[in-house]
Amino acid sequence: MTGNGSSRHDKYDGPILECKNLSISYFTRAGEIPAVVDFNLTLNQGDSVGLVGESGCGKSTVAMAIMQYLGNNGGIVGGQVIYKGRDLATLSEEELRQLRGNEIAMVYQEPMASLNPSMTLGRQLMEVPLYHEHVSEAEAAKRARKILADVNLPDPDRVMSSYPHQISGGQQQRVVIAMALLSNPSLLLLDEPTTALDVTVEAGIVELIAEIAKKFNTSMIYISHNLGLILATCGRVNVMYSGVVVEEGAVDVVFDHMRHPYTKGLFNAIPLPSADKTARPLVAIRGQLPLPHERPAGCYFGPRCDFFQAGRCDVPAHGSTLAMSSVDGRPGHEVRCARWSEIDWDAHKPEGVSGEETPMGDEVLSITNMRKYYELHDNSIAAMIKGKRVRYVKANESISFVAHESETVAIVGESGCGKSTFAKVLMGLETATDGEVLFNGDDVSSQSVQKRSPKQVGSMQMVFQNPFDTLNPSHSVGSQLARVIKKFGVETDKDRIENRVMELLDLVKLPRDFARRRPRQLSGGQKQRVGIARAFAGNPAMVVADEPVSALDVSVQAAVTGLLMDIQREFRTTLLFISHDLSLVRYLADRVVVMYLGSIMEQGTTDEVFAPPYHPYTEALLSAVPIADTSIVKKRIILEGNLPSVMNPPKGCPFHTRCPRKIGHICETKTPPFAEDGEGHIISCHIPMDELRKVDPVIVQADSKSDQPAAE
Amino acid sequence: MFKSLALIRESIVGMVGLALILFWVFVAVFADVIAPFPPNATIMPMALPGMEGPDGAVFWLGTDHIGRDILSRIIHGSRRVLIFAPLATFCAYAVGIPMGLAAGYRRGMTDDVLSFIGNIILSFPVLVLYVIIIATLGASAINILVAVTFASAPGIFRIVRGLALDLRNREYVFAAETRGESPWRIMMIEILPNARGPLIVDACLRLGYVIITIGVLGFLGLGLPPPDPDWGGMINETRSMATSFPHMTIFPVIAISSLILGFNLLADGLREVSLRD
Amino acid sequence: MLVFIVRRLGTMVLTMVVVSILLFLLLEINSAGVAIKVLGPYTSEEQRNLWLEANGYFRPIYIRYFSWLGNFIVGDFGDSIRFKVPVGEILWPRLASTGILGLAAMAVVIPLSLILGVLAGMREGSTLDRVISVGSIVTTSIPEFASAVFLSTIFVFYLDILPGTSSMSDGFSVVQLILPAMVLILYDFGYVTRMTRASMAEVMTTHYIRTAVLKGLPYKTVIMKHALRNALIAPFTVIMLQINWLLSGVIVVEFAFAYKGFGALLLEASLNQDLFMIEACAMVAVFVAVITQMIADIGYTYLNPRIRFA
Amino acid sequence: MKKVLKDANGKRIHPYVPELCEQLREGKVDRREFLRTATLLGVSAGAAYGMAGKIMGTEMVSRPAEAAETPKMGGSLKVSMQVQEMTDPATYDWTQKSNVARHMTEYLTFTGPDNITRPYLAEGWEASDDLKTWTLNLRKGVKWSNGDDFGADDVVHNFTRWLDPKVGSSNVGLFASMVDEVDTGKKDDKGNAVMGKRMTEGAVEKIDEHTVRLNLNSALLAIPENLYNYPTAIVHRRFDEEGGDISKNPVGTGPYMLSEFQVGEKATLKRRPEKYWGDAPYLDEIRYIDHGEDRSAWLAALASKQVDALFEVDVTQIDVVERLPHAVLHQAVTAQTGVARMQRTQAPFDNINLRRAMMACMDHQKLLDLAHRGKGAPGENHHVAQIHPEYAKLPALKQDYDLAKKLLNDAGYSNGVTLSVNVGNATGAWETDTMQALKQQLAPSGINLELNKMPSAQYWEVWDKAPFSFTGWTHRPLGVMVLNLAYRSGVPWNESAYANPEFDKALDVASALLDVEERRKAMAKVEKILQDDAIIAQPLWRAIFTATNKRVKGFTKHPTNYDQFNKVWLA
Repeated sequence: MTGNGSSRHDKYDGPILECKNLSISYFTRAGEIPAVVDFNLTLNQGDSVGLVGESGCGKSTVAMAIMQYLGNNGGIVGGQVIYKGRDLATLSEEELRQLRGNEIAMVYQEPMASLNPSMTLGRQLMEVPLYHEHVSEAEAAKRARKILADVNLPDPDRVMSSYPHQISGGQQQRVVIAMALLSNPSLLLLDEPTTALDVTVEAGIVELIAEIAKKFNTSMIYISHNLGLILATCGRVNVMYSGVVVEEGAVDVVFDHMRHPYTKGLFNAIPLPSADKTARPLVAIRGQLPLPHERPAGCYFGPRCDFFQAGRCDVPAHGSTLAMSSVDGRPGHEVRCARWSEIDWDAHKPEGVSGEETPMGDEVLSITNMRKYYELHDNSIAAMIKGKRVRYVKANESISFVAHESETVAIVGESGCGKSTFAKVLMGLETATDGEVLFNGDDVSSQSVQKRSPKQVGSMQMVFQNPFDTLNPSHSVGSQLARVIKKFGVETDKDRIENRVMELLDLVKLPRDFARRRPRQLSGGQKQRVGIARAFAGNPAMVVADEPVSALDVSVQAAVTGLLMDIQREFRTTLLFISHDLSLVRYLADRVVVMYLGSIMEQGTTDEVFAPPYHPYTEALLSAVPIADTSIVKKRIILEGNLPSVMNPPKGCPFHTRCPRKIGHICETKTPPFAEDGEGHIISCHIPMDELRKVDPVIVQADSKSDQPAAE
Repeated sequence: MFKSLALIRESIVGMVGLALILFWVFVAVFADVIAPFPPNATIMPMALPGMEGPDGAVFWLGTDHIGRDILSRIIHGSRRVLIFAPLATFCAYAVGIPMGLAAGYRRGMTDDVLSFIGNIILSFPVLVLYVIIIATLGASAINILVAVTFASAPGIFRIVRGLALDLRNREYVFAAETRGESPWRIMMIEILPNARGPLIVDACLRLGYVIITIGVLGFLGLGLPPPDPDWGGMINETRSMATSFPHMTIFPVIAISSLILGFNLLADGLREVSLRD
Repeated sequence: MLVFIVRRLGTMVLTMVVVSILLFLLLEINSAGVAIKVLGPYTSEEQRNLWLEANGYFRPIYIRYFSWLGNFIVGDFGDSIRFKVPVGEILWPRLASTGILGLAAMAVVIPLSLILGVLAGMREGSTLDRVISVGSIVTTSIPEFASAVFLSTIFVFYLDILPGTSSMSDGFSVVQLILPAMVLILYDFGYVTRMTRASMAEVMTTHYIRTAVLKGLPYKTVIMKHALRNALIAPFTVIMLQINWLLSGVIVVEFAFAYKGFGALLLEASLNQDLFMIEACAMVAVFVAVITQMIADIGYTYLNPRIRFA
Repeated sequence: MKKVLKDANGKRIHPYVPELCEQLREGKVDRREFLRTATLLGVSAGAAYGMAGKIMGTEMVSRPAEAAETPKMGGSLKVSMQVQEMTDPATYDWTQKSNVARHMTEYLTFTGPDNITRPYLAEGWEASDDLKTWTLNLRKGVKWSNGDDFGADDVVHNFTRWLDPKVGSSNVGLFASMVDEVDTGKKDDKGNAVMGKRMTEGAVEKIDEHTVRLNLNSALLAIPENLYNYPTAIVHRRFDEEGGDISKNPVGTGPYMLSEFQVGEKATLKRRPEKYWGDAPYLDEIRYIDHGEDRSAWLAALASKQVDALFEVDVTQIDVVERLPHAVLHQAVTAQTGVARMQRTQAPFDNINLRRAMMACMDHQKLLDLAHRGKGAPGENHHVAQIHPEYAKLPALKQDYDLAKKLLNDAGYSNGVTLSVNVGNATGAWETDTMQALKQQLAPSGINLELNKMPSAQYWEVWDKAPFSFTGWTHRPLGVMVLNLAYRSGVPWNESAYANPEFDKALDVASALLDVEERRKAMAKVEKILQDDAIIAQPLWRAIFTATNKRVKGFTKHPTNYDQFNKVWLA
């Protein structure tokens, strides 16, 4: 890692990277589409800058422009990218090649896709020194092995000879990071490096990146949509909106004293620990992100801004938009707003989607010892010889909990925890292997959906995760809603069905003429609203929402979440909210069920679960969630190892392979008991409850900070 | 479907293909009006292109060995090919789509059995299959239809199965399942319409192959029964004279190649625009 | 891997058995028809019955099937009706001839179409790409029978530089191979080219190619080491399956150029109702197809580590 | 008591011969007919040519053409023709098979391209007056290729095996008058006795080592012609004992011997080194090369000089041949034809008005011009060709659509009718072309002819069962031969299921008449009955073609596509 690599760093002491008035456009059949406008950035040695913004704001484009890799139809139309004093646009292809991967390296969003599937990882790593420093094969292999150890990958030799698909997603991302670090670059670009990963894995990667920054003194640009991650990794932040930076500055300054209404809006929309669904509800940003060629003149955020003033905000002052202006007294804090100095943030109390707390009603759902095993037929010869052709996959093991009318129960867990199987059993797409699922008093555990009455089916419906997938692109919104109404026997008459469709659209606050639209004419949030309307078409007693907002942008998330809760409140519906996002769960759930590898680890009211005593897994999960609040201090717990396969789960406690608090042999052999801490708060762990109670809370408000993150 | 057809304007290649096809469709529709002679009338053997017939009418592309006007035969032949190829392709789809949907959506035994059957048929080289079918059953129009259906359906089955395997995991399918829709409805209403893009491209390519196949069968003397003009048959009937009277062979060859080219280009254009958006 | 191959072999055997049953039912269920075909239409009922009895056709159908299958497995396909010699004597040399023709065609098609496909797919949308794409569409749009007629008219009758038939009656002759191979190449290369192009173009847009470029690898290395290997997986399968298509094309080409190969044999056997020859040819054709499919599958698995190590 | 006539060599002459001479003198028969009939009755070709010469006052040369050039010895003649299996000459069903064998195994007689049958392995023959007893005098000094002498035993053995049902020879039909129908002692499924054909006791008699007598059950004029029919090549007396496969164990009396044989690919015949009983042939080698079934490929082989001669050239290809600078086209006038025959037993063809309506639409000359490029002769719907000696000219047929419509109306098809005819193209694509031309001629009357084209093998499966088919018939030297084969009640090849006692009687009369003029009169009646019953629409008589390289000399196209290369040489 030393050698000629670091000597390179010493020669130059100006800024590593400067972007000056950078404008990037894509050229399509529809004409020029400006992706990024007037982008400025200065990055000094060892600095780490975050680029944050919602999808389509142009943050990845900036990274690609720095790499001078914009594809056939993209190009820099104005400004410069200057790396160590050299304008990258003037470099030849060969000079660029020598920079790429050597001095400027990049880590990508999807590690699996970023690695060549048909080449061993060792070879892919070795290519970097082989082509940049022309070292021998043996030397290249040596360096590759060393860097793998540096990124905390166990057994580097095995990784070297593996193909990408043979290692887990987290390990893949470590390899990609290792590859980027191999040549000891001066500049590291990280483009959403953890978005595709589970939250506990993400925590490990984030920690690794922070370590690297310290260890190699590498300058970093960290791109993310997640404000919490930026806080955890960066010194400075650029908030982007629709192709422009709207606010920039040191992270804690911007997070604590934001001046741009958009930045403010973002923070109001995310479920920080301080948010509360009744007292301090989330506030959505109204409207939608404008398409690049439909941006308004002046402030691009203008039409969505509560402080918009005609004649001031819609007058272009700098190109087609506004200029950046420095916030007084805070050097380096700049904001692109015409009225930043006039806004009185204390006086501004945005209307959140709130409502009164509704009392819980009767038990709607009661699950006792539900189990779902899948038979797996092993057709291998060995299995045939042994006669063990059928194996069982325990997708759900001893699930027991209840849900009441008007209650929100959250089911939390990472991938493979059995949430989806559980939902399928509830909906009747699978039948339970064992146990009881009482819904409105009827045992539906072995009743497939075909055997349920339309009323039964209609009274338990689902909201799905992926807005692009939730509606059938071939049919109009209206016809899809009408079908549900007809199917559940809510209405039979044609006109009344149509009426009901309109009512549903009203319910989810969509214009009535959306009935005639096709799904592709709708934005993601609008599609999710239709999805919610569809779930509520049969006046359900219970709605299962499977990650309903996780694929949406932050500002839209708040609106959809609010809507869902509103409707729930109105109809006193039971909401089963499946999510991996603990912040959101904390915000809206009444009760929480934490699952891991098909089993329930912990359940209780939200307050119980988020406070000690914790199950060790809950504790790690809480620690892993990035929180965009400078006043929060978290305990750092990084889980080791990979998530075990569901096909081959560990014996005893499913969590023992990764548990930082494992107490010994018993964890590996015996299934832990359900220990109760107060009524309904159940923890499945061998550690005595008294021990668990002694654990400190994971998340604490630092005393030095004000408890209102946005106030000044 | 209409969206991609409208988008075809964006692709030059696709537009050329569409133009070629529309040209032949036009010719086929108005064959009675534009053909100068009845297609089977034996008038004047071996006339060269441009020669005048007995009543002063011109054989623009000449006549064949038994005196039929080549141009009129090509014009009327377009009818046959444009009725037969799409009909045969349609039959193949009518068989392949339900099978593919059932296999891809239901999976399990249904899939195993259908896939096995499909693989067996697919393991026959296509023309071998045709030749055996036609030689065993005889070369009637209906048998060619049966042969094309039989030979093409497994290919369509595979594509539809693949698409259904993918589409069945979409949440709207899941949504339909959770409201207790019948499998049949899910396959036909929820899955099939969303598979149409790739299927339209495939249909264009397949039409090209079917036209070639019908041509090859005609060439091998196993084609549609005479005397109604069939392009492949025309080539077969006259190719022994191609060296002395190239006009008898070259014009049908141009006709069949241009139509196949049309379908291939259209398929390419459709794929191009569908990838773009 | 071994398990995979064994399982594929099992499927193959099962396929062959089902095909054999179908063929047997299709062609031999009517034993009176068999006698007519073997002895000719001019024979008397008495002669046919004598023959049927002598050849065990009065046994129950399943016994007939199993004895037929048994003979088949040991390579006894019966005697050709048309040639009056054991089918194998005709079939194997013909299959070898077709193998030579197919190899000759493939020896050109594979390198040509891979190179053109890679060149086109490497820079999608470039002029070179457009020329190659349109060119390959045009050549695949000209049916083999059409190009056979024209190539022979030009090279045999007008230019008189190539032999008009390829019967190889005086021993193997490369010159006689040119025309039939040319027709096959002309039709087939376009298809493989387009497949390769599509595969290459797709690979070029993948993130790992972006990774390779941004790793600072020379363009040549990106193409040769990263893109090609992945881009050639799909064409490999296509080429193996193309052998199935080739067999179809071979029928036309062998018929048109009097090439003494398997395709012409099969066609003539069908046209002449040479029953046992049809059965043997069909079984061999399916066998070849199934074998190539198996090789394609195994090769695909080998080329694709994602499946190899799954 | 008739006087026994003898010729100059003391050989018995058939009593009809002097009368024949008289008719020639009076101009009632022409030279060709005289030669043909005289040779048929046992007069040697030389003697017959001599008689005719004397009568007509001109010296006749039996071998015309190219006499000016001196033949060259040696060389290899390459012929494009399908090389099919050729195990047993008695079971040959394709001319191609016999062509490979023809220069190796020989026939008792020899019919030249001029349609005249000459002595060959039989030096001469005598027929009894009632045409029921035929005495064959075999040539002496002929040696088999294995060194044995050729003799009566060989001939007797051949007849015996031809007529043995186990051999499966089509000669059983040819020599039906030497066969009895017997009970085989077996029962079929329904319990009826299975009848079989067995050679009549004493039908073949060995008189001495070189004389064989045939004793027929009924009169048969065409015995010598039949003995040159392609499945009647004479094999060695131990043929069956020695394997019964001529391609594996070639033994013959001919000048050439099979040296290489690959079925479906090629066959090579090499000249035998031993002295041949006849004139020594010129060629060292004859090579047959199989170019499949595609005639375009055959021609391509000739064009690129891969072969010197072709089996046959399609009528559509004659222009191509003419364009080839090194090729020459050969034509033969034949009685090859095709008939669109209808089965009177099956509706709607049981309606004679319908059948006649169809005939009324035909313009035979135009059909010939369109479908066969005018090469050949117009048909007359009675299957007797102008080149047959017994041909009687009937009043010309006229196209008459008014009549056709009237007949159709009478038949109950005033609104027209659609008929479907099977076409197998067994003798070439001209069959389809002819039916397409016929379709055009039928259309104005309201008859819509549909063509049901099928592969020839399939066609032969139904050829004698289908109600309406177009069947190609090959050349036969006598008109009565084909009428006896195809139109007599109950004969196996009666594809039209024609059964008319009046016709049978008239045909009996004609078949037993030796007097050409008498026979021609009798034939007029036969032809008329056939024409009036309208069971066959016979569009045309075909000329057939082949092409050779110009260096092939002494070649004449035989009307039955028989290859006769004994006098062929290469320049």
